[in-house]
Amino acid sequence: ADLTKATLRLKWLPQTQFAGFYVAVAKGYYKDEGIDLTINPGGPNLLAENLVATGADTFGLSGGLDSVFAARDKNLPIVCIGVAHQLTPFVFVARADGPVKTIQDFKGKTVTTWFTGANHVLNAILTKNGIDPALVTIQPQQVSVTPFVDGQVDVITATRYNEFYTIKTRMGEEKLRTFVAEDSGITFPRDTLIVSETTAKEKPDLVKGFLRASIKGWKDAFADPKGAVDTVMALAPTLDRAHQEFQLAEAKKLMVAGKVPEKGLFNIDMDAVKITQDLFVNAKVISKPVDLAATFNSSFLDAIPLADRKP
Amino acid sequence: MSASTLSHPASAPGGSSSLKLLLPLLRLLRGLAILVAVFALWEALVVVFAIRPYYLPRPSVIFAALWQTPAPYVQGFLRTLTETLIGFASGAAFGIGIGLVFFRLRALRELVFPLFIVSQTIPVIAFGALVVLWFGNTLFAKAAIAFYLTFFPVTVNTLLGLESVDPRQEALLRSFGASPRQLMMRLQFPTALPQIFVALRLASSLALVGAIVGEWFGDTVGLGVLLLQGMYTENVVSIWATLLVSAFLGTTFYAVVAGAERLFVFWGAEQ
Amino acid sequence: MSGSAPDTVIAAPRANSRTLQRGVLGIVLFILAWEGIARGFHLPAYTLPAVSDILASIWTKRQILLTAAGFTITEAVVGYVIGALIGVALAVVITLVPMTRAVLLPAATAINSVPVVAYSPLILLWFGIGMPSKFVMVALAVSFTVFLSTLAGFDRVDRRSVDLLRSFGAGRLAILWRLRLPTALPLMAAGLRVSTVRSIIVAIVTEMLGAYGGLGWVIYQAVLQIDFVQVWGAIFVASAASLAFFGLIGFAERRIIFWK
Amino acid sequence: MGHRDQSGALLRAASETASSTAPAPVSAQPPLLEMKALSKRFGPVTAVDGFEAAIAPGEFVTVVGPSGCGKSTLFNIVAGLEEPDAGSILRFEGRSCHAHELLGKVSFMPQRDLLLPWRTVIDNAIIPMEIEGQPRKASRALAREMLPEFGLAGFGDQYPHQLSGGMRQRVALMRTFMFKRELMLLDEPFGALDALTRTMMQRWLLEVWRRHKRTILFITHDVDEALFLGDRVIVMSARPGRVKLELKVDLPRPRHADLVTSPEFIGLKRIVLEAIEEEAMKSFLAPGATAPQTDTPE
Amino acid sequence: MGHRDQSGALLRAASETASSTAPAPVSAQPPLLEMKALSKRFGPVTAVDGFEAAIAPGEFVTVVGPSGCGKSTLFNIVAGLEEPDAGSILRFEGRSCHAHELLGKVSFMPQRDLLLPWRTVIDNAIIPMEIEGQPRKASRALAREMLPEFGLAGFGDQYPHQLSGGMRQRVALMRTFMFKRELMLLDEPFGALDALTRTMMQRWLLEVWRRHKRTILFITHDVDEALFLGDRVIVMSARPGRVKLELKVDLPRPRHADLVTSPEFIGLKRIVLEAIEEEAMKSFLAPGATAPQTDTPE
Ligand SMILES: Nc1ncnc2c1ncn2[C@@H]1O[C@H](COP(=O)(O)OP(=O)(O)OP(=O)(O)O)[C@@H](O)[C@H]1O
Ligand SMILES: Nc1ncnc2c1ncn2[C@@H]1O[C@H](COP(=O)(O)OP(=O)(O)OP(=O)(O)O)[C@@H](O)[C@H]1O
Ligand SMILES: Cc1ncc(C[n+]2csc(CCO)c2C)c(N)n1
Ligand SMILES: [Mg+2]
Ligand SMILES: [Mg+2]
Repeated sequence: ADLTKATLRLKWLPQTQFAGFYVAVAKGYYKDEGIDLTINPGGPNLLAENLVATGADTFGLSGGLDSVFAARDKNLPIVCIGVAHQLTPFVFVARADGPVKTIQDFKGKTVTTWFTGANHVLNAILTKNGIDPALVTIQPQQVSVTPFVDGQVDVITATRYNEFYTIKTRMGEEKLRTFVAEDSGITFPRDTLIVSETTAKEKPDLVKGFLRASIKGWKDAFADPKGAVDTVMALAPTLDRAHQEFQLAEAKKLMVAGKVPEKGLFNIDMDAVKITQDLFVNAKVISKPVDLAATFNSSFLDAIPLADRKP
Repeated sequence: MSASTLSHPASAPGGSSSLKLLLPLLRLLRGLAILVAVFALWEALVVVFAIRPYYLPRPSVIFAALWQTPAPYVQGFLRTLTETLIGFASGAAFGIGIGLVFFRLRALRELVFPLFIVSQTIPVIAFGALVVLWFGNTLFAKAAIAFYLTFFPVTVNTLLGLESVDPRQEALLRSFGASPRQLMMRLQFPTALPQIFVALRLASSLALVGAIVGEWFGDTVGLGVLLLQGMYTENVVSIWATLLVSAFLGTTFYAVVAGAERLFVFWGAEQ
Repeated sequence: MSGSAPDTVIAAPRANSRTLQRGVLGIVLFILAWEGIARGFHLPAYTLPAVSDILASIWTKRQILLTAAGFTITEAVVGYVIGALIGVALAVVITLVPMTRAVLLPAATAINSVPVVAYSPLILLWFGIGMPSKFVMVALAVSFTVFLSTLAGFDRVDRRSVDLLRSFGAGRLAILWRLRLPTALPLMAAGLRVSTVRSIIVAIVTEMLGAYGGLGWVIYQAVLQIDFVQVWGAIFVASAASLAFFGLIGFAERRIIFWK
Repeated sequence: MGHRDQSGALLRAASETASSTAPAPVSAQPPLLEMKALSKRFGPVTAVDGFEAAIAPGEFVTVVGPSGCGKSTLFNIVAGLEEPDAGSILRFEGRSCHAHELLGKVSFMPQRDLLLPWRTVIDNAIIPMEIEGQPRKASRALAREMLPEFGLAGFGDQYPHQLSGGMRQRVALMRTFMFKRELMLLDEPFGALDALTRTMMQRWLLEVWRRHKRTILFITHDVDEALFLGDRVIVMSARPGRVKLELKVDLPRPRHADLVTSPEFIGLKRIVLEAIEEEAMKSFLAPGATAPQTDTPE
Repeated sequence: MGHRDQSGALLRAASETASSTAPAPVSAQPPLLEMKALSKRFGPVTAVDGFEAAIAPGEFVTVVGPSGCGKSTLFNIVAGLEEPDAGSILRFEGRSCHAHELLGKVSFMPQRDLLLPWRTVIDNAIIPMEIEGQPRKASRALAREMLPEFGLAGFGDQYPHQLSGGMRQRVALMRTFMFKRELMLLDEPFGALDALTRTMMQRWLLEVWRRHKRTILFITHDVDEALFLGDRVIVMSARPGRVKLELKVDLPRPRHADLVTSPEFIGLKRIVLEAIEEEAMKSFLAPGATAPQTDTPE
């Protein structure tokens, strides 16, 4: 067969957060589409947008709307062709028996978060609730959740699929209180699929084939989570199985949320996109609104029959 | 002289051949015994003081993890070793080569050397994307970083070594009518060899650092990957397991280079 | 064992004026070529920004960069001092109590053969992402280099000189202070000199894995915000800081070790 | 050449040995140092075996012997740096003693000058006093006074690398003299000097010795030197070192430069040379692996 | 001791100098090497100034002079390593020539043995032949044959650090002899040896010279050595070096060990010592900054 070589750059190392792609490779779905796909993991100092824009990688599962906006703002020629996580993938966690019972209680407390986009969500939530972010001690968050477990930190940011699991297993879920962005009317979709403008223009069939195979992979992963975990753990055997099973379940929740049941996986919800853009413009993270039409391109998804895309 | 004999027990007089064979074996056994003792002490400390595993896991747990899933560690070891070797070999070759060139072309050296120095102040990790861009997502990308960290000390010491040639020795060979090439092969290079090996020993550690850091730029196999995985999943046991494997790799590689040094520089560095 | 000392010397900047001129010329040529390539091929910033843009960005972001540099330099210097003290102290202990050598030296060699970066996950887990983890990482990187070079220096002492002082009735401490320490200074200085650049790099690398500030943090943030001019700016500042630190120690070395 | 004026004492000493009478060796006095059945093994190597000698106070005794015969070992024992083997007898100032009890009691000058490069001439000279715990200021003042006598006037604040080999050797000697002990051990102090500088230094040493009145035990390889300096010459056998010949040098003091070509001197030289000849032959062809390599500077 | 059998030639040479007649210096023959008005400045330092000498084929000429008087400089010029200043005249084998034309034409042995530590005795000895481009195997075989003569039998595959100082010096000499050139320059070949080993080496050198019939120019600091070895002694003045005294040594050959205590020898020694005395005084007190520090090994 005459396969087209292509690579997918992930935002991080192998884990079930990306299970669908690995399953699709394992089951040969990309090959079926004529694509010889290599999955390249991310790293602490790599940005998928950069690698896709320069042509080092064909596809990217990048940080999220935050990184897509930042890239477009810096004139990186990338296009978002799909969004995986329809909801804000992280929550803010406090102790159930602690002093923080409501958003209002954030005032004067120590909150740690990632300064890679999550901080803007936090600011927006605070502002929405009439709190001046300056009154909250906001600090960069470290990898380890131990400071929170040990009570040195009042509120911690946690992805639903990673840190939350760690905290939960160390403290017990009942000991935790979570704050969700959507409760304040904010949505921050993440895990975006991107290609370069060139690829979008010159190889639309490649993109379509990639999406088709990826969706198939994800649907298989949802249908057979144990098998999907096996596939991923074969690549990264040092991972914790229970954690990975939990992660896949959480990823599924995030991926099938919002309008996905009607519009299919990887749906780009332009309403959520606009909310997020406003958030960034207000926070002066991007200098000006970007050209949304040029940045988000649903045509590749739309070319796939809706029935195939529905979870 | 006396210093060189001290650091090169191989050249010391005395000792029957069977004893010579037995001695390294005994030393190895002693090392192993110390190692076992250290792990036992560690285990005891963790148990007695009830140290939480997030801070310090018990060595038995670490070894159990290594035993249960050896594949990633073995593969990681091999991959990182390969990258280290490629980077080290190319860095050493380039370092020595450019050292020779600089020795001959002083103007070039004065022009370029400061740039070399500046280049060594750059933390490579900042340029993950550039490395991937230039060298792709291949083994060679990691080897390139190992190379970058390796060549510089080798260049510096090659130069230092070449310049430490006794001018009287050079005069002697010239009085025999030696050509520049003969001078290089018969005098200058051998004289520089001890210094070069000092750098190679240092470079053996640096090459490993380069390979591990290189693996942070999007890779699936390698000790660096395992470290990163362990760090971000707070898998302290895995971090320790990887650390021990790295220590084994580092120590072995260093020992091999040091062994090669004893073999090739049997006469020691005469100061 | 003593051979593991870093005899490698990033050549101490002891240049005459012509060497200096050539060096400056080399750097200028390099910068011009860089500028020319970046401008000539219209390279995008994410591939290679022009030097002029980087310098301009350093100027506009000077406040951020200065603060960050202060952060990183503090971490590097404090860690450096702690590491150097530990390194020298260990060497002194081994020299004064020879019994400890059989344990301390192999242990140090083993710990040292693990790349420092491999410790970073643990150190960050243990000490958090604040300055203490950077102090520890830098101290770790510096102490072994200094330890091994100091010990090699102590061991390099001429046995006959030791005997001479002994014949005057000198004890171990007097011999250490009057003879071993000064003898070891050149090697110690070489170790201290290479450690300068390493200390700043280790601080930056650790910052990239988690920090509240500093050049590494700035670089990390800038990468994620796709601000590559900023990345380069921070690198330039880091380079300058490294060279300054290196130069400072080299200067002090030439002042102190005048007899070489 | 321009320093003639600065080093009057030295020049005087060098051009003609001073004219006052030298201290005569008084063998009747009880010996200052006595060695009997002195032996020392290093593993399989027996360096010294049954060495016997007695040194009277104020005597200048020179020791010659082939390379590796144990001369330095002997000195190391007397300086207290090394213990002799069991059965050896060592008596100092009439009392039997262990070697280590002699640490700090004997003024020792090793084969090389061993100056500390980071210390000035003065500060090198006062090391022994510093170690004795004497106040630095007073020691420095004392050392400064002694500079002219040692031909070092004006060089007190120089560093060793700024000095010639002969001057360095004089600094080392000055250091030895500043460690005021009855017995001085000089191990080939002029071995590293060229032959001409060496003869100058010999004449000068005699002059200094005359004025300071110490007991000197002096190792050399040079027969001329041994005879020119000593009241008595001890010739050692090849390893294991023991006394092969003891020769009284009854040449008049002060000794002048032309003594070495006088018939009496030549007569003595012939005796010593003969004794040495066979010993030298013994060790001449031994491979380096067992011979000491003191002649190859590291 | 156990090596007696291995080095018969050397032992013979050392115990009694061989008995065949030595080549008489033939002054009538045209000189092999001629130097006239030879001068050499190094910046402000004039090392050699108007040196004049002629060396006949087969002659053994020794050169003495105070440290730093330019002896090594002279040798460097004759070895072709350094050009003399303009106006100097250098004639070799009857033809006037530039110094660099002498590169590879003169067999040169520098002050230190300068053995390459990574080469065995044999391989050190064959360096000159290797550089000439001769096949290694043949050279090695030749060198191996010469070992006994140089007292190195059985040591061919040892490395320099396994040898004693005397043996190293013999290897260096052997290397010089293997570079078969009419003229040999020996720059203080025995300077680093102790006095006893030294006298052995002197007698042995005479024996080797007798058999190999080369022309030798030999630098030394030691007057005894100069007289014992040479057909003629050239005494140089203190810097700037020129000829202070030329003395024919008409002592019979072969020369025996007891020659040095013979009245004829003493007579000649007195002459040379006198000539040297004032020259030595001139350079004795110069500070190290200007004096060469060849006596302080690095
Ligand atoms: N610490 C030691 N360990 C082992 N062997 C030693 C030691 N010190 C001396 N020897 C051996 O003892 C012998 C005598 O050595 P010593 O240095 O006393 O000789 P020496 O007469 O001073 O020689 P030289 O004239 O060359 O200075 C030599 O064979 C030497 O190798
Ligand atoms: N390459 C050089 N550059 C500058 N000065 C030099 C050089 N070579 C020799 N000299 C100077 O020339 C003078 C004569 O030196 P030379 O080595 O010839 O003396 P020498 O007679 O061989 O001394 P020694 O007996 O100590 O070996 C000395 O003052 C020395 O410092
Ligand atoms: C929004 C968001 N920001 C940071 C992290 C934490 N994190 C997980 S992996 C990694 C390194 C590479 O980005 C980091 C910082 C997260 N989970 N989600
Ligand atoms: Mg000795
Ligand atoms: Mg000379």
